[in-house]
Amino acid sequence: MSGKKRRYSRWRLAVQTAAFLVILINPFLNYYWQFSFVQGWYQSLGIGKLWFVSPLEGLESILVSKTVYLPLLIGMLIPVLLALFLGRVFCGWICPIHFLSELEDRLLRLLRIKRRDLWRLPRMVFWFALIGELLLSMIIGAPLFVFLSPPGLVGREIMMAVFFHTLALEGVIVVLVLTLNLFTRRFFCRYLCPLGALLAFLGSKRRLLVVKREEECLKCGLCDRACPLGLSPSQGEGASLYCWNCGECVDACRLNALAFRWRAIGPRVQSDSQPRDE
Amino acid sequence: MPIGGFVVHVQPEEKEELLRELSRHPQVEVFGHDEKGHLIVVLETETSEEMEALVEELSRLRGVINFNLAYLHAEDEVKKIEAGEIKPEIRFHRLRPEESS
Amino acid sequence: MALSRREFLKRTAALTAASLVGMNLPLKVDRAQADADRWVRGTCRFCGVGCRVELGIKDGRPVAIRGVPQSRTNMGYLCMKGMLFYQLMRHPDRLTKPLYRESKKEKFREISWEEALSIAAKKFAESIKNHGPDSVAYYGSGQALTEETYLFQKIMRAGLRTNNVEGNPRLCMASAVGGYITSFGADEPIGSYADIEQAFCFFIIGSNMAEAHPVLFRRVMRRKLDNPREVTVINADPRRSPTSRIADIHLQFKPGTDLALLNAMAYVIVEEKLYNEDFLNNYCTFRVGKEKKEVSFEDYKKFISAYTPEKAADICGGNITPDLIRKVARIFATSPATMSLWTMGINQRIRGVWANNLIHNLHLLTGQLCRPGADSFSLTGQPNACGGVREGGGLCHILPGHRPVKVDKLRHEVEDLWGVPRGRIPAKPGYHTIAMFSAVNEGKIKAIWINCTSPAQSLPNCDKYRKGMAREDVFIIVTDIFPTKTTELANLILPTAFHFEKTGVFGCTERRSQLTLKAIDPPGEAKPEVWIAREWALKLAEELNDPVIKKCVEPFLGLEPGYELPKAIWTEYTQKLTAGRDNDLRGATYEVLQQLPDGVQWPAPTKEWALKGGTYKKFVRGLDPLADEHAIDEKPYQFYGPAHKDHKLWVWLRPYKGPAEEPDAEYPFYLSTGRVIDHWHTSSMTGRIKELMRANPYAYIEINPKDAQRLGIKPGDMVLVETRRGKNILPAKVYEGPMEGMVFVYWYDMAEDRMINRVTKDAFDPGSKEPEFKICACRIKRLSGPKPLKPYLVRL
Amino acid sequence: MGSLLLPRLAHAGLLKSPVGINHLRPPGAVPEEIFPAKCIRCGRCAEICSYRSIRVLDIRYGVYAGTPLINVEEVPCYLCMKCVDVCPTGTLRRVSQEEVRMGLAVINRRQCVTWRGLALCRTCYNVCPFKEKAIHLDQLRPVIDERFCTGCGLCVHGCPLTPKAINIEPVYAFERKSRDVREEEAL
Repeated sequence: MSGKKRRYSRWRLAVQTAAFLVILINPFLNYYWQFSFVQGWYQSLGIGKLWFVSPLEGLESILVSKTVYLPLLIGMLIPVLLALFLGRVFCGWICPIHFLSELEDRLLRLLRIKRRDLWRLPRMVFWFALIGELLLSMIIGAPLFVFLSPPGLVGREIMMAVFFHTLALEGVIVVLVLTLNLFTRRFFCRYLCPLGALLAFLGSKRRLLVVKREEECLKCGLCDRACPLGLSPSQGEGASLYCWNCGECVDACRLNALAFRWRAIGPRVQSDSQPRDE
Repeated sequence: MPIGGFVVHVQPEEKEELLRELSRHPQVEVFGHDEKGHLIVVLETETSEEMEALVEELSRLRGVINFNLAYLHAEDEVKKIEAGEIKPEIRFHRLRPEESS
Repeated sequence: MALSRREFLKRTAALTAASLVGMNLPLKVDRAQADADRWVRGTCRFCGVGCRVELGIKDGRPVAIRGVPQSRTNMGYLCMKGMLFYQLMRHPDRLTKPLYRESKKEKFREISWEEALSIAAKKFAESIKNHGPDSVAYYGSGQALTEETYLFQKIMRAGLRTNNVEGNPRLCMASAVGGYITSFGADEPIGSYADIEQAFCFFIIGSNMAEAHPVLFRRVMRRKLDNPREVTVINADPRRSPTSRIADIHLQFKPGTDLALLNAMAYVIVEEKLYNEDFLNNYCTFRVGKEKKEVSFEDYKKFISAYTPEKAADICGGNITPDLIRKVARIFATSPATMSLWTMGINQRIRGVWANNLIHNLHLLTGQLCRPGADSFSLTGQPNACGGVREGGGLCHILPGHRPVKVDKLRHEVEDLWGVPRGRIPAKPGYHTIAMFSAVNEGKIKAIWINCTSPAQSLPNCDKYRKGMAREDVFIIVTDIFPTKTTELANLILPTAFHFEKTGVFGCTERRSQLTLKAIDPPGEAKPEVWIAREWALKLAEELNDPVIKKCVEPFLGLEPGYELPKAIWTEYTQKLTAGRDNDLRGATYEVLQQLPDGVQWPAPTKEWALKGGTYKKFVRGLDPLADEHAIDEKPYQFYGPAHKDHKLWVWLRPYKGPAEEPDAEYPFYLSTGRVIDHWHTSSMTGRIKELMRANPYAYIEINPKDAQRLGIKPGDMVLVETRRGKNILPAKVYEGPMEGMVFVYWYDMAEDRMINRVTKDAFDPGSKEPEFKICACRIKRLSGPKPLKPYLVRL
Repeated sequence: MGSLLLPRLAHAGLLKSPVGINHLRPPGAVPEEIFPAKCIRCGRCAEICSYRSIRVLDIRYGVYAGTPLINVEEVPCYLCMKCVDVCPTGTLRRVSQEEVRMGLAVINRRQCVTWRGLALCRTCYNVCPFKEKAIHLDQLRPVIDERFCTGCGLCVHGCPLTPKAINIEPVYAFERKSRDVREEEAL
């Protein structure tokens, strides 16, 4: 049974690294070898004829420009389905910000710096961030998140560095987000990320959950401490909207009281649950 | 302060009289003329409205067939354009080949 | 001097207005003028037009070039090459030190001039001692000054006893030389540029003069546009070029079928009795074959009857119809004055001499010659191909003053004039260009001096010849101002002075010799070629222990190389070698040339005549002093050309001959090459002018839209061009230029992948030995979508 | 940064569009009015551009940060048409090469050496991908035909003069939405 320990975090790190390498290596491939099979980063990624578009960016573009473009909807399809079935797995397993934050975590651990979640805000802030951002975008007439989104900025900075040998100023935002981590783990991801909020909203009826088996639990609280989002899996928050299914708590539990489970009863996932403006 | 270069077509037989007439205007300088009845005239005025009025006035002189603007320099405006303060409106029709000489 | 800003604006306004009605105002608004301390006059060194330019110097640095409106050649107009070449004089890539390497695998190291000249002399001497005089060679250029070519060939012929003196004009002008000599008995055009303003029909064939001779083309265009109804422009070219845009009639025929077209035009002229009977009776004979047998007009009629317009239209393809040929022939024959203009499209052909003859034939039949505006006018490619190489003895078969080497009397004349023993110059002509580099391939030539040209890029099928040049047992000396494809294969690189850094004469297309004065010092240790040649000859004399070599340069010893030395060489050449020849330049001394910024057109036997500008039209009594001198009868025209003892012009019976390599199933396209206005030849110079390189960073392949569509080639796609000799990969430009079934590539690009002469064919005209650059068969294939390409220049 | 928070002031000039003379949107771009709204700044056009013509703007351009722009003076557009194929949002519409209207080339006849009669230069004519259509020669002087000019900027890039005698004016960028755009959007 001990072999099972830490399995998810290793897997996750592998996936995150791979996902990060895509956006790290790709500009080099494009720039130096003109190999342009893959383009873009996690705002929109094109792999050959297959396109992915981040749901929030797509939604913003549609709302702000008040036009609909079919390929855009098709590009959003796979990420939306992923969120519908698996919840915020993009955040937990792919997002380069989370990846960098994890690296930061490891570095801090190495330096033996301990920290607590200093600032805690009401969870509701998360939803206001999403609504506020969408409203603001519509008022300004420009999709706000798309040029200030930390996950997108990581990709853009890499591209700028490779293609134009310079960095864009707005990269400071990434640094800011990572700095906030020092005070509260994943402060941005927890409270401010509108993309996370949208994915969480989409994943409200998701199939994949972290479920606690009461009979095995010793209430040791290890899982609660492990959760980067400050949730309490011990209280069953692994099944809440906010959980991004990273599996950290599953790994942390020594008694296998926590586990990923497919939602047993046929979930009422509405097939027509298109992203809506709340 | 606009400066305008004009080609003035005049009836050749009236040319001499016109040249005398034009030399009386302080804002007008005649740079050249030929036997076909072309005068090359440069006008310099305080404002473009004044320039227009002057052209109107001169066009009515005896013997003048027409007054064609060939070159206009509006100094203040150009300075602003150079400084990037205003963007000049583009007049494409000026560049159609059939209108170019 | 300085204008107030207000005054400047008013003048600009007035000038702009005046330009609209074509009025000239005596005003100047030239800001560049105020920026230079002084202006030095000279000739532009890009192309054979011979534009007069002035170089602006400020604080000892070249800062601008401008045209001079009073000029007789260019009327003040320049092209961008000419306008910007001052940038090259202080270019960081300039070669400034002699560079040497024993083996071609090694890196170059800097050496002193003393050492460099010793090595150069030693290698040539060794080669002569071990393998005989014909194991050394000089390969010069139509861009070298006349003084340089003259001195080098004198040292080679009289000093080293070899006729291996060639030059790149073999690649561009040789067929025109052959054509003029066989048809008119004398090299070089009869008329001048001034005929353009008096012509009524321009027959431009095989020339994109809008790109290659832009400033001259402007004169043609002005003539046409000022008299749109009276003047007709006919352009015959397989490719639609900027030249054909002003043409009333564009004859588009399959590459290499021009001989049929020209013969068919002659057929129409004969059939419809459009010929000038008086002119034919008085001045012409008909000739055929190698033995130049004289035949009758009837024989000619019989011969020409095979070339009906119907048959020719069949051969020519394109848009040629029998009616079109008839129409063009009628215009040609009946216009008040017809001027033919042609360049490489005619010359660079397997039968270039014949093609030249056939153009001359049309003029002879119709008598469109010697009158104002009527001329058969070949355009030169290089600034000094006429003056230096054709007149100065820069080809293997001719001595200075249009003297064939073979003729004992003339050869001995030269030997006597030089004061060397008779028999010093061998009777046998040396290797012509292709033979010379074949000999390099075979190892027959052990040491070669390449001056001011880059055969590694400019020879057809150049890979073949580059192999030979890369041989370790061939010692190559290159004199140039920049690294080129050829310096890559050199053992010894000698840095030379550039234009305006030395004094000398260029002779342009219209027999005009113009002097360019030294304005600034060359950078670093670069030296004028005349100095290099003289010093080298002295070392050779020591090495070979041969006082005759020293004798060759004796008149020039100790002279200052910036002005005195070229002057002494020019004086010897003109006063001694051109005396009594058809290119008599005795009147065109340095003093006269300095007095006349537009130079002198030969024949100019006396100073008085030269001061009038020389001869505008050859062979016409009253206009040409030699026509009076050599007159044999009372007729107004006297064709005293040295090659025709009968004082007649010869109409040649030349059959149709297609190109050496025609497209077939395997290689279905015609490949043709040419120049773009912004680059000069191998772009070793123009490539270093950032403005020009930015405009044309790399060569591309022009494809007809129909072919492109068929092959799925889109603009910018990378295209593989393949011939039997090699392949190139070039970006595509799809446009209505080349006709269907033909592709066109510019040859200036130095990048290995885009160097089109790696695939062109090295078949050559048996008469003129000029290779057929213009036509070969190729196939093309789309390789990939657009790729960003980098401009490439050879650097050290 | 302050300007970021000012809603809808783009048209009042506070949020100035980066599009200007020789600074153009890539081929097929929707009008500048909705460009920043539609573009999701994914950078795929910039990554696929093998000529590096497309630059990505940074935050100094306010709400235009992250949008693609071509400065034709530096690197012109070679009309390879790859970028329009990868745009996920339709901000760059899929147009064919000859339908591209990035702007319109305008020759400054007072600057051009050929028009001033100082020299014969026809670089702009030679480098034009639609040579003889978009730029033709009238008495050896270049003349633009607005019907065919794509505004790719090869002429500007090639122009040997400083300042340039030929420039691209982004005339189409500020047009109201044309009918065909609406049609396409209605989809």
